[in-house]
Amino acid sequence: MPLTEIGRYSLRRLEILDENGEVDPALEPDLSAEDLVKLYRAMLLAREDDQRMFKMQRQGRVGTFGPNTGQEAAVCGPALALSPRDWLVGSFRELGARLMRGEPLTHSYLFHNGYEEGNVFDGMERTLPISIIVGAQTLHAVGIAYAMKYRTEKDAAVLAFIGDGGTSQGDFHEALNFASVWQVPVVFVVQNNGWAISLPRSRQAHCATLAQRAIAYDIPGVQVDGNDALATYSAAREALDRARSGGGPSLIEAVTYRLMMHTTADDPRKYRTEEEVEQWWKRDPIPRFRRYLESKSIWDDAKQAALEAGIKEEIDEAVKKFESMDGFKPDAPFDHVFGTRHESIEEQRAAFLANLEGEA
Amino acid sequence: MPLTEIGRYSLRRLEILDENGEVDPALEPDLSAEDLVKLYRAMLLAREDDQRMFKMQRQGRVGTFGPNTGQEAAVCGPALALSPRDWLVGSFRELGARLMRGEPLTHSYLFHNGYEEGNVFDGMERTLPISIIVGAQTLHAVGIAYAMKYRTEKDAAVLAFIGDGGTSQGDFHEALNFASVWQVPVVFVVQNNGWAISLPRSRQAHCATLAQRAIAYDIPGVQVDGNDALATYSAAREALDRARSGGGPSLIEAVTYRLMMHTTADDPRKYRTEEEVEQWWKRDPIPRFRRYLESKSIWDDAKQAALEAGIKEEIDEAVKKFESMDGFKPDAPFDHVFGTRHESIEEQRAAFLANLEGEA
Amino acid sequence: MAKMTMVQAINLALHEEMERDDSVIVMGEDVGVDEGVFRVTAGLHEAFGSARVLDTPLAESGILGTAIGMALAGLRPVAEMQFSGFSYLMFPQLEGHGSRFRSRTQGRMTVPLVVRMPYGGGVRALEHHSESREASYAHLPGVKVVIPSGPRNARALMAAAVRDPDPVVFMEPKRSYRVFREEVPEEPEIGQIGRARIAREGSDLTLVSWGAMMRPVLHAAEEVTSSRGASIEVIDLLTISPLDGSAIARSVSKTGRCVVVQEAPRSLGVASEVIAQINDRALMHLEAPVNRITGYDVVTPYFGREMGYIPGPGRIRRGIEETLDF
Amino acid sequence: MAKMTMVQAINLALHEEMERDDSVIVMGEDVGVDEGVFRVTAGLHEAFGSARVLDTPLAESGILGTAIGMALAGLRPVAEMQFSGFSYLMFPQLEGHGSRFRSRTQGRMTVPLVVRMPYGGGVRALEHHSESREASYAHLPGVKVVIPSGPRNARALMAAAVRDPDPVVFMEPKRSYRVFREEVPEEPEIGQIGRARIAREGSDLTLVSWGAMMRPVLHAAEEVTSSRGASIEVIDLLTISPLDGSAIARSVSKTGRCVVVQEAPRSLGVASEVIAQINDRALMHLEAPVNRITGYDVVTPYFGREMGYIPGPGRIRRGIEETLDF
Ligand SMILES: Cc1ncc(C[n+]2csc(CCOP(=O)(O)OP(=O)(O)O)c2C)c(N)n1
Ligand SMILES: Cc1ncc(C[n+]2csc(CCOP(=O)(O)OP(=O)(O)O)c2C)c(N)n1
Ligand SMILES: [Mg+2]
Ligand SMILES: [Mg+2]
Repeated sequence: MPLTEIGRYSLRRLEILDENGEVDPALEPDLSAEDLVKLYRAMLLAREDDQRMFKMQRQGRVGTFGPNTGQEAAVCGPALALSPRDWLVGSFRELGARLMRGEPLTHSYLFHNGYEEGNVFDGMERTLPISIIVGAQTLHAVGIAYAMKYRTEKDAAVLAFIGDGGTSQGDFHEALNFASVWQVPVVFVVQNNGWAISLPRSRQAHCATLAQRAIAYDIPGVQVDGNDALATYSAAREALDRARSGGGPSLIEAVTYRLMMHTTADDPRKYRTEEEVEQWWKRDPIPRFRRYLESKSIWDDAKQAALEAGIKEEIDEAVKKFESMDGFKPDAPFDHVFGTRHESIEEQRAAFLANLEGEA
Repeated sequence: MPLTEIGRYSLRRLEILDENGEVDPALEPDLSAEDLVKLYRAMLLAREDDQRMFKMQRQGRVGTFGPNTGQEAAVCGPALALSPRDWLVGSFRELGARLMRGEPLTHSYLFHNGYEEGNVFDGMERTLPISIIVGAQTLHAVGIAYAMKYRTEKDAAVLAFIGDGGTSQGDFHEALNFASVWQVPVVFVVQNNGWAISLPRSRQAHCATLAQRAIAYDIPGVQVDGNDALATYSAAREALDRARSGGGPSLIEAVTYRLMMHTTADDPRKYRTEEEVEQWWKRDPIPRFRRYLESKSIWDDAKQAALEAGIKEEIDEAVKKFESMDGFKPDAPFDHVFGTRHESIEEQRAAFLANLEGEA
Repeated sequence: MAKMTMVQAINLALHEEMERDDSVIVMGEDVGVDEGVFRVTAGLHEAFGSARVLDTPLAESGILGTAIGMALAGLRPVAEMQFSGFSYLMFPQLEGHGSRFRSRTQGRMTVPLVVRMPYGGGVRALEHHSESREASYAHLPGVKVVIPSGPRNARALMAAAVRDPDPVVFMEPKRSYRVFREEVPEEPEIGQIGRARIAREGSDLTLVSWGAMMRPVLHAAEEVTSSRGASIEVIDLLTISPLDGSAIARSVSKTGRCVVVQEAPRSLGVASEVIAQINDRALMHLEAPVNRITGYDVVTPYFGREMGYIPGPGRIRRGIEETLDF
Repeated sequence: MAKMTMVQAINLALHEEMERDDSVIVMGEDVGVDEGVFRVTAGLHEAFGSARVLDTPLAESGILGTAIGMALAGLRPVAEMQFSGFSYLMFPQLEGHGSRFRSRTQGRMTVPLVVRMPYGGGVRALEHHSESREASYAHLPGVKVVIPSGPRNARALMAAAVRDPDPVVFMEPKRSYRVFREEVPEEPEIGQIGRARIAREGSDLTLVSWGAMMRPVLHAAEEVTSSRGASIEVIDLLTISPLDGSAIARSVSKTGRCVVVQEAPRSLGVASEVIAQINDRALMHLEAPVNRITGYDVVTPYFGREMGYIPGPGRIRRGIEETLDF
C-alpha cells in the first residue's frame, strides 16, 4: 500500500568494554580511579555475597532468594551514576545496587529469612525495599519523580529497575506512558537477563529489542551491553543527567544474563542448556572489568588479593552479626498495620499475645 | 553518544478520499457499487440512529449513551471488511459496526434502557456485546484469535476496537504483546477521536502517533484518516487478509473526531472550543463519501431522498417496536448467574419473588 | 452554616485541605478542567492549577501506582476512581503496595493517600456503574474504608481521610450525591475514622447500615416507629474498616434485636461481618436472629431491573417488623 | 488405587481432562517446559504439546483476559496464577468479564474456565506468597470458588471445575501440596461443586474449616475427643462460593456449638459468612457464640513471624474447649 511516511525512528546499541576487557577509547567514560575501583568492589561484593547466601540457603540458614550473579554490571553501573539525592526503585535482583546505596549486608539475610527488619536501615529514605509483584514498582518510581517535579527538586532523579519479564506487565506500560506524558525525571533500566524463570526473552515479547519500546512513548531509548559496566554506567549517567535537567524519562535495555537459577527454589536445567550458560560465563562482567582496571594500571594481583580478603571478612562479620540477632518483637505486625490506634487491632493484639502464652 | 544502529523503523499514513470527496485513484479500493452503497447506508443509518437516540435520551425515553456521530467511517469501513466468520470485539462507540453485524436497531435502545436483552439477538455468536471497562476487550479478542489458531480455523480473524484513551490501559499493552508473541489473527483499530471525555489525545500519550505503538511489538502499524471510509476499509481489509493468512496481528490508528458529547451526561463545552468542533464538521465522513459516490455516478439526489426516507421508516418502526416491549422477567438475573442450579441462589430467588409480592 | 449537597460538601473539604496543605494534590480522570464527571472537584483546577489538580491518562493502576509513589515522596494525593466499578484495576497496587509499605518498612515509609470513588446503584447508569463492593476493600489489612452517608459527615470524614497517615478508600454513595442538603458548619470539622455514629436512639431494635442505604433505613425506622410505636436505634457505620464493633455490640446488648441493611450482594458482605461481631460480642443478648437485608448473590443487573435488587424502604420495614415480631 | 500427594492428584485430573476433551488447554507462567513452579503441570507439555500447554508472557491480566476470550470461542482454558498473591492483577478481568458474560448475554455467551492458584502460608515463602484471600473471590457473583483439602477431593473437584459451565477459581492450599498422601481411585471421580463434606461425624460441637486448615483442625478434633471424650463433627467446606449453608446449619442445629477456623485475616473472611449463615438458619440452636479462630487483621507478616499468625492446633484445641465449656 503506497502511503505517506509520517515517522522515522532509529535504535542504537552501546558497547564500550568488550568481553576481553578492551575499551573503545572514544566512548570510555571519564571516571576517576576511585570510582572505577568502587564500581569493581561493588560488583565483586555482590558476587561474593550471592555465593555466600547461596551456601547459607542450601544449609537452611536463609530462605529462598534470587541470585544476581552475572548481572553485576547491569545493576552496579547505573547505581554508580546515582547521587544520594536520587531515588533507587528496585525490583528483586539488584543486590549490588542496594549495597551501594548503603544497605548493610545483614539486611538481605534478614529479608530473606523472613523479617521486615531487613528493609529498615539508616539512610534508607530514598531507597525503596525489594518489590516482588513484577512491574508494580515502576509506577511508584514515576510517582516519586512527579513529586520531585512538583517540588521543583533540582538535580535529582529516580532510577527504576525491572526485568525482561516485567516488561510484559500492564503496569510497565502505564509507567512509561505516565512518565512520558508528565515528562518527569525517571530512568527505567530493563535488566534483560534472557529469562523470566523458564520463559526465554524471545517468547516473552515478539520485538527484536526491548529498547524499542521507547519509541512507543517518544522517549529516548537505548540498548546496552549489560555485562559492560562502563556502558551501563554511561547510559544511565546520560539518562539521569537528562532527567535531572528537565529532559524527562528514558529507557535503557541492559542485555545481560542470569548465570544461576531464578531463585534457589528453581532448577534451570529443566529449561535451558549448559552450553548457553557456558557461553554467557565467557561474557562475565567481572573479569572483563578487572582486565580493564589492570590495563589502566589501577589494579594488580596484590590489590585483588586484598580486596577478596576484605570482602570475605566483611561478609563473615555480617553473617556472624546476622546469626546473633534475635528479639524480633512477635507482635510487631500489630504496631505497623496503621499509623493510628484502633480498638479492634488492639483487641486482636491482646488475643494474639494471650495465645502466645497459651502456646508457651 | 556514538553507538551502533541496530534498528530502523518507519511509520506511514493512509489517505484515499479527501475532505472534498476527491479520491486518489492509485489507492482506491476495488469495491463493488453494491458494497459502496452498503457502506454509505451503514454510515447514514448509524448517524440517524444516533440522532434519534439523542432525542429519545433528552425526552427520558432511553438512558445515557455515547454517540458515534463523526466516527462512522472509522467504524463502518473496517466492519465492511468483515466476513460473518470473523469476530467483532467492540468497545462502546461502534454502533455502525454492530448494525452491520446484524444487531437490530431495537437492541441499542434496549441496552441503553438497562436491559441485558439488548445484547441478545439471532446471529450474535461472533459479535461480543458492548464492553465498558476501557481496554479489557482487547484481551478477549486475542484469546478468541488464539482459539481460531488452535482450531486451525482458516480465513477468519478478529477485529477489535478501542479508543485513544483505551491505549493507556495496561490491558491494551498486554493484548498487543500476547497477540504478537502468539502471532494470532487479530486486528486492533484504535479509534483516535481526539478525546477521552475531557482529556485531549495530546495529554493521553506523549507519542506523536498511536500507530507507532506497533513498533514496540514488531507488528505492522499504520495511521489512517479515520474520516475516510475508503482508507479505513482498505487498511482493515489488508490487515484482516494478512491475519487470515497467518500473518499475525496488526494495529491501525484511525484519526477521527467525536463531534458530539462523550455521553449524553457530558458537556463538552467545559473542555473544548466550538472552533475545534467546527473544523471537524468540515471533515465529516458522510458528505465526502456521498460526493465520492456521486462522482462515480452511483448516487444522486433521488437515491439520497429514498435512502433517508427508508432509514427514517426503519428507525420509526424500531422505536415503536422497542416501546411496545414489555414482560421483562424480573428474576432473570437468578437464571443467569450460573449455568448450574444452587440451593442458595434458589433460596434467594424465592425471597426476591416474595418481596416483589410484598411490594405489590 | 450553609445547606449543601454531598457533592458540595466533599468539594468544600477538598478546597479546605488543599488550601491548608500544599502537599495535598488531586488526581484522576477528568478531575481537572472538566471538574469530575460528578463535579466533585469543581473549582479546584481553577484555584490550584494543573500541577496540583491533575488530569491523568486513562489508567487506574497507573493512577494509584503513581499516587503511592507521590505519597512515599511526601505528597498527600487524593486520587479519584471515576466509578468504583473501574477501581479493581488498582486493587493490585492497593493490596500489594499501598496497604503494605508501612508494615514492610516497620513504619519508616508510609502511604498517606485517599482513593475517592463514587459507588452504588440507583442512578440508572450503565453496567459497572452501580456496584457496591465495599467488602472487597474492607477485607484488606492496612487500608481504611470510609463511607459517608450525608453532606456533613462526608465533609468531616474527607478532611480526616486527607490528614490520615494511611491509605483511605473513600467510597461516596453516588445516589446520595445530590438528593438532599444538610447544614454544613463554616468551620472545618474533622471526623473520626473508625467510629460509628448513632443516627437515632432507640431501645427495641438496632438497625445498622451505611452509605446510601441510610436514607431508606431512616425512613423505615420512622415508619415503624409511627405505625407501632417501636423505638428503633439506628447506627450509621461511617467506617467500614476498621469496623466499630463495640458500638454495634453496645446497641444490640441494649435492644436485643438487630437488622442490618446492605446494598451489596449477600454473601461475604459487611453485613456478615456485623453479624459476626454481634456473635463475638453480644450473642447472648439476642432475642431474634439478626435480620440481614441485602442485595442478592447475582451479577448486578442492568439498571432496568436494578431497583428490585436494591433494598428499598418496604423491604426494610417488613424486615424490621419481622424481627420485632420474632 | 494409588497413594498420591495433592500435587500429583491435581496433575492426574489435568491429564485425564485433557485426554478426554481437546478443548481443555492449560496456560500460565512456566506451566509448560518447566512444568509449573510446584510441578502441578508435570508431563502435560510433553504429552500435549505447546499449543495446549501454553507458557504465557508474564502478565496475569493478560492470562485471564485471553483465557476469557478462548472460553468465549469454545475452549476450556485452565489458567494458572503462579501464586494467589499475583492473582489480583486479573481480578478486574474476572470481576468485569469472566463473571458477567453469562448474565450479560442471558446465557448466550459463557466462560467455562478454571483459574488455579496456590494460596496460603506456612511454607516460608517471600512476601505476597502466603496470603489467604479466598473471601475476595467468594464475594463475586457469577464465580465459583473451590478449595480442596486433600489429594482425593482435589482430583475430583478439579475434574468438576474443568467440566463446569462457569468460571471456577480453584485455590490450592500449597501447604498441603506434598505433606501427605491419600488413596486416589483409578477411575475418574467427579466432585460436586457447591457441596460441603462431613469429614468426621459428631454430636457435641461442629468444627468448620477448609483448605490447609483442615489438617490442624482434624488433629485438634482428635485431641479433644481423646482428652475429654467430646464428639466433634468436622465440616470441610470444599466450595466457598456458593457456600453450602444448609450443611452447616444441619450440623449446628444438631450440636448447638460451633468453631470456625480460618487462615485469612479476621474481618470479612469466610468465617464471618459461616457465622451469618448460622445466624440466618440455626441461631436458636446455638448454646454458645460461634468461636471464630482466624488470622488477624494485620498485613500478612514476612515468614519469620508467620506461624504465630496462622491458627495452629493448640489455638484450635483451646478454642474448641472454650466453646464446649461455655
Ligand atoms: C505479578 C507477578 N507475577 C508472577 C510473579 C512470579 N515471578 C517472580 S520473578 C518472575 C520472573 C521475572 O522475570 P524477569 O522480570 O525477567 O526478572 P528476573 O527474574 O529475570 O530478574 C516471576 C514469574 C511475580 N513475582 N509477580
Ligand atoms: C477502566 C475504565 N476507566 C474509566 C472509564 C470511564 N470512561 C468511560 S469512556 C472514557 C473515555 C474513553 O476514552 P476513549 O478510549 O478515547 O474512547 P471514546 O470515549 O473517546 O470513544 C472513560 C474515562 C471506563 N469506562 N473504564
Ligand atoms: Mg529476566
Ligand atoms: Mg477517544
